[in-house]
Amino acid sequence: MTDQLKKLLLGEQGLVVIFIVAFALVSLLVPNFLTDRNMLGLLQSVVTVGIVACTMMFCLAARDFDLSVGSIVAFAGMVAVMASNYIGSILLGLVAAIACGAFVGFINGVVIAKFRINALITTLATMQIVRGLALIASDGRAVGINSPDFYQLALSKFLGIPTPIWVLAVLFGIFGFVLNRTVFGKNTLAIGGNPEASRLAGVNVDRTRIWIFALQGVVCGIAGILLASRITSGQPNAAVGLELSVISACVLGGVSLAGGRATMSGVIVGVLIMGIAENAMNLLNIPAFYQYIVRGVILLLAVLLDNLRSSALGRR
Amino acid sequence: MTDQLKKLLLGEQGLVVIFIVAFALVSLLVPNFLTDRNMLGLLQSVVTVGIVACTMMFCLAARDFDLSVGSIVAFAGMVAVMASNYIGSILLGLVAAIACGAFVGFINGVVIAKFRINALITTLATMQIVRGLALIASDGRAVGINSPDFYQLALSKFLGIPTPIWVLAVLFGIFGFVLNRTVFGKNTLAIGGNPEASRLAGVNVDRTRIWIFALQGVVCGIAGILLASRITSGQPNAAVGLELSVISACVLGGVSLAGGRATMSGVIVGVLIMGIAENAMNLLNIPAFYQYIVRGVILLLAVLLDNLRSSALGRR
Amino acid sequence: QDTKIGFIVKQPEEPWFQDEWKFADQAAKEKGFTLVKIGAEDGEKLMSAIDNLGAQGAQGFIVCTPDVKLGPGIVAKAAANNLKLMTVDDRLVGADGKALEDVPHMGISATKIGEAVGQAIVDEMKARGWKADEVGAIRVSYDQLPTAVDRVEGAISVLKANGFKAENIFDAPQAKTDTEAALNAATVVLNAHADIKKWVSFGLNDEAVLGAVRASESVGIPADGMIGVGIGGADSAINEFKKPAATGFVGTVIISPKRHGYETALNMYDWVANNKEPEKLILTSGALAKRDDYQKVRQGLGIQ
Amino acid sequence: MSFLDFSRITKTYPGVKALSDVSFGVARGAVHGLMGENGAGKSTLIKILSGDQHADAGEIRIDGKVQAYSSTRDAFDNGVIVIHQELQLVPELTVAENLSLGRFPASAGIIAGRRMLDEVGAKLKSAGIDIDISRKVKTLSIGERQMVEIAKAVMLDARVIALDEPTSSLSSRESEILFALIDRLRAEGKVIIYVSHRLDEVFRLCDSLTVLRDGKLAAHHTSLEGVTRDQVVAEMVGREISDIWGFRPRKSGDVRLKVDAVSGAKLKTPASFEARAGEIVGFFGLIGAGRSELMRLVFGADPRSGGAISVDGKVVHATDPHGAIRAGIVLCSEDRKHDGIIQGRSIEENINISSRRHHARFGVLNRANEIATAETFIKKLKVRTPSRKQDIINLSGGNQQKVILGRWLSEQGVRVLIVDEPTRGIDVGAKSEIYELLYQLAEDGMAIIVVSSELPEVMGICDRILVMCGGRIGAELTRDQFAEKTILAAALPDTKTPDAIAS
Ligand SMILES: Nc1ncnc2c1ncn2[C@@H]1O[C@H](COP(=O)(O)OP(=O)(O)OP(=O)(O)O)[C@@H](O)[C@H]1O
Ligand SMILES: Nc1ncnc2c1ncn2[C@@H]1O[C@H](COP(=O)(O)OP(=O)(O)OP(=O)(O)O)[C@@H](O)[C@H]1O
Ligand SMILES: [Mg+2]
Ligand SMILES: [Mg+2]
Repeated sequence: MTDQLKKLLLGEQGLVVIFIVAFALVSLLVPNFLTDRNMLGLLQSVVTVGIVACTMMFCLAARDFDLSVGSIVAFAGMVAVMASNYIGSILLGLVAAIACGAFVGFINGVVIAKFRINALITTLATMQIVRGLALIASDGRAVGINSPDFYQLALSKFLGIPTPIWVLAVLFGIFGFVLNRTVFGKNTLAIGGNPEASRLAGVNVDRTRIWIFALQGVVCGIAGILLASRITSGQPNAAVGLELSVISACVLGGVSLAGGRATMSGVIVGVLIMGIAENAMNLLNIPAFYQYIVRGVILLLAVLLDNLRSSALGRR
Repeated sequence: MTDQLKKLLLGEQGLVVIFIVAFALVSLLVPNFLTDRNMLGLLQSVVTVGIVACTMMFCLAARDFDLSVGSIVAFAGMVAVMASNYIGSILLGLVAAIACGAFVGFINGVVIAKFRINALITTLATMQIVRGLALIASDGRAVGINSPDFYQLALSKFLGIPTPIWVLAVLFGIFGFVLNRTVFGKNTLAIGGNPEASRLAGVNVDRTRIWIFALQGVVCGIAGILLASRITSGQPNAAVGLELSVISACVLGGVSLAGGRATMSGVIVGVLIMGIAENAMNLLNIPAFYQYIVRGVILLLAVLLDNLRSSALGRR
Repeated sequence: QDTKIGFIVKQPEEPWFQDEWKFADQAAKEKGFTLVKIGAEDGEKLMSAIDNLGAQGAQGFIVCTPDVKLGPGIVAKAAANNLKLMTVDDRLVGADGKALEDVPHMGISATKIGEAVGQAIVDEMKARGWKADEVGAIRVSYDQLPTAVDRVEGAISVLKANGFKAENIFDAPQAKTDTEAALNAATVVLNAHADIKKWVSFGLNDEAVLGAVRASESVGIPADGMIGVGIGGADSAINEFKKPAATGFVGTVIISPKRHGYETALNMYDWVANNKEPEKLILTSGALAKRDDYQKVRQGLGIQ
Repeated sequence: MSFLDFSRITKTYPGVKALSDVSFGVARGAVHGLMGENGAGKSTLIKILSGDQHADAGEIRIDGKVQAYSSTRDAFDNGVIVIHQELQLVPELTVAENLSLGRFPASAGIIAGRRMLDEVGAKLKSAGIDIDISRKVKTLSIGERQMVEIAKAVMLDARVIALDEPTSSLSSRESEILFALIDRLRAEGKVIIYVSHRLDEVFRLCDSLTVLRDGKLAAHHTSLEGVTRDQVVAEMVGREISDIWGFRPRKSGDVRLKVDAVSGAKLKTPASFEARAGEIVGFFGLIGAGRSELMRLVFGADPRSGGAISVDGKVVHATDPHGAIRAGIVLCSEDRKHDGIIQGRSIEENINISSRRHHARFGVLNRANEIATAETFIKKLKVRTPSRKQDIINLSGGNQQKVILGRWLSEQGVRVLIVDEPTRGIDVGAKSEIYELLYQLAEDGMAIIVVSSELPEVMGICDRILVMCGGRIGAELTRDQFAEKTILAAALPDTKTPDAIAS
């Protein structure tokens, strides 16, 4: 191995390099994979996970945990549809959805930061409560959208690429910048790395945590709106189990559950790996039961490779 | 408040005291709650969660995480039924089920401890793989039990109390003892408190972690057998989402996700609170959608009360 | 050019859908087309699955949707990918709640199945000589799922029409759709009404009713004190009939996965390959199978 | 006229009265020493000053104004900076980010990276601290981290600066940098509170001195003129200690530990040395000399890349601490927070974690024995605690150190005891007890290796000193060859004369 190659593989961006290699392999081996249509379909399929992963990254980096994302996404989608139908204005409907998401996130944050209740339990509780509200509001049935303009959110294209993918890309950009270049991002990493030291250094730990959860809520609201538009209805049962996919994507992307470590590029790779795995399995027509096994093995391989890489690097 | 009462409430066993008060209240307010039949029904309904919580407690106390328990329970149940049918001996079938559980747990442990792969990802992967195996083995169908003796595991009674409840009680006893009175238990807590310091203090950290996961597998095997006997068939779709219930019960019972803290009495209380909540809600005939909300609120209240208690105590 | 047809189902792990796929495969083998089977548990996965089919160059697909309200979205997505669309089991509806009649459909209405269950229960009660007001009914419910609501409501309507009192029908909400959850929920109902000795039960599927039957056994109600009638007729029900002694699980309403799988696939193939448009609506019916005649019933439905 | 006033400060923790009714004042431009036994309440007082803890009663006044802080942030804003006893750094961030944490230079929330580097760089340069500020803190050694921590003192324009045992993991060279810094701050008219267990430092730096004992004010000297060391020790401990080393010559036996050309990832040059039964061998060196690295290799805490280790002639094959302990080698690490204490667990468990395997049967604990061991060492090492069940995290720094020492002193069958900075943060009184214990163990035939950055300590208690410098063992001196100058000369990597530092 030449020195340059070694440096590339073992450097900060090593995960990205591994990913690119894997991507090239899949493109070669899986028929129909590397086509415009499939690429767009693939990207659209990771929009929800990808959007929510942006803020989940912050949450995990600050040593917190959020299980309520799936419920908030479903709830926000319901609100977007019902409010749009009721008010008759899509814009106001969207605002209402994002406001609801932010509100739930804010409540999460306050309970966790101020009352010092375990994040797992708190968000498990709001996960149930919010899902219950979504079910009650709709009587357990999907709610249709009155105005067809609503579908345009997901269907419209810009430069040939559907709007949701643009939204995802923009959010990746914004949160990557926020993580590395702003006081908020550094404070988040510091809190996760050493909460006590951050507090003693004068970081307003409680406020930062509340902000993280509120932002998470806003982002879930956006994801919920796009999802509702994509599936052309508000569904109270949508996005069940989303939390696990999002957290896995983040962890796969190198975010440490022990806090203090996160990169946007890692998270993007994590999200894409999961999306590509699903996509390729369906293209290869792998039977449903075997998909479980393949999914598990891919997860293991991905982290194993990354571990080998970083232990070759001598980091522990 | 008299001093004695204060001491009782704020002491080690404060959570238990709160629980007893809550139990008394529910008994008074919910008709049909405090009857022999309902109590036995309640206890039987928490058998699976309770059994698995015994070892999940160790897992969390050592700062690990196990998402694969639900899959292992289903898989072990399938193995118990299929092996019994095939070999024609129930005993050997049970041994096979427990061995399979132990094997999966062992693999989890080795991958996590030796290859140093994140526990969340590893067990998420085995969760998928094992569920896939269970589905493939049975072609996705429930497998019936040939010998009716198998049902007796769940239906038989001793002193008027069904066997599964005895098994649960015995396991609570054993693991309570192991946690507090054995080197293994103390090492587990030490690893959770500070893994590096424990290693330098001569604790064989890797081996202890492998043991914890293997034990978790054994216990899931037992739970799977009892469940299969209870529903008189091996079902590949059983126990989906069990991991979340078990982890919540543990956390509710004061097990710290940051490791190093766990008590058996706490976990028992956590398991019972969750069981009682479900039971009482059904007795009160609360509509399904509102149950979500009540469940969430109870979770929050339980930890909030415990927090108030321990912050009154001045601990942080 | 090869013919490629997609078959998307909402719960790929369920035996019912496994069977649909199996019979569709049979059609594929006979006619020599490629069948792409994809599971899509929610709306988002479904949309991705349709895109995925488009990318693979399929010409049409059959779908059992996770939610009927996805109708307009599915139609739009199929059109965008230039795919022919048929539905099975669950019929798509528009935003206004009316069925999308343009989309060819094969299925059975959830309410109808529920009514068949109710009728089976009523018949068995008559055979046992039970009076309606001494009997309790366990409604194993999973209200999150609209189909589940329709099925149990169908059963209840028949019970009520036959003199069952509304206050004797007790709700046992299951937290998940597996047998253990149904068992736990039903146990609570049984224990809360220890004075009632005769019970009937119905629910979303066989697994739900089996839970109620297990619960009755665990609280000591004999087999002749329980009438459970399930829906589905796959192995969990058959296993029950194979048991040496009769249990409270009296019967199950079998819907034929053969017609739903084989015929839809065949129709889609004809549409794609021979441009022969299928009938807009084909309604199938369920058949009650009991311990003594289940083999015959299954054979009659073309499954074995 | 005092600038900073503590008035009737009282603080109670459950079961412990940490401070009762403490009052004293400090003048502007003065360095004020704060001394006392472990657990006397020094850190608690400092924490109250920093706004981290709140006093139950009493008040703090600066320049006559009563200070009421609700957070550490308020304290900064009022010009109070505290360097805590335990390192408070974020390992994943760089030095510059750690030093700017809580007050990043930013506009509209966006960090001005260049400006941050410039500012931090300039501040450190003027303070004479030489650290690469773009390195992540996790790659620094303990000593280097301590310097980063100290650098916080110059990051803000403070009126009051409190340093809680800043030199406990520094060697003399780094300490000199700190002392120069303190002199400069004093000249600028700041008030400096200086907590230390090292009498030399206190007498060298301080203008005035307060001694705490059991949370109460034991003595207050507005000037150190005429105050003797023995007097201060007596005020602290309540008795006279004539010779804290109390060295007792011993006969040494056969070679116990033989380390042959051992090397590892962080110690490239192979190192060899021996220790005999009954011998106390000292390892001296400056920060980063590689002493801790060497000891970790011997103990198997880090993987060895080459070399062999034998105990009593038998080769030790084990490559992990677990195996090393069973072969009779134990190591008490220098980083007690990361490698020593087990948070959330009691003193009793922290002491027994390793030694319990001797009396546990079939894996079941022998409770009586555990309690007895814990009680014995709490008494022997004078751990100040309300009960053996106390969570170790609630102990004062020095008391935590004693508990960790207790863990290793209670081990049985030890042949080689390695202690890395054993008396870090421990008070004078307890130190002499610990030395006494070491002598006893040596007399019983143990080989003891003491790694220390405190020159008087290695000279005071060791039979032989090995000096490390730049990752290799340089000089070796027997007790009759001990001389400050020679030792320091061997420890210094460059040709600078040792006189500059030995003075
Ligand atoms: N959070 C806490 N909970 C309970 N007790 C505490 C807590 N913090 C400190 N203490 C107790 O208060 C007393 C004073 O502790 P402090 O840390 O101020 O001592 P110190 O003088 O700094 O000692 P050292 O020289 O060892 O650092 C000790 O007995 C300690 O055990
Ligand atoms: N985790 C690490 N990563 C990179 N370099 C390290 C790490 N730990 C220590 N070093 C470097 O290794 C060298 C040796 O450090 P070591 O701790 O062994 O020295 P020491 O003689 O024990 O001094 P002291 O313990 O007093 O700092 C130092 O220069 C230090 O910067
Ligand atoms: Mg202190
Ligand atoms: Mg050192």
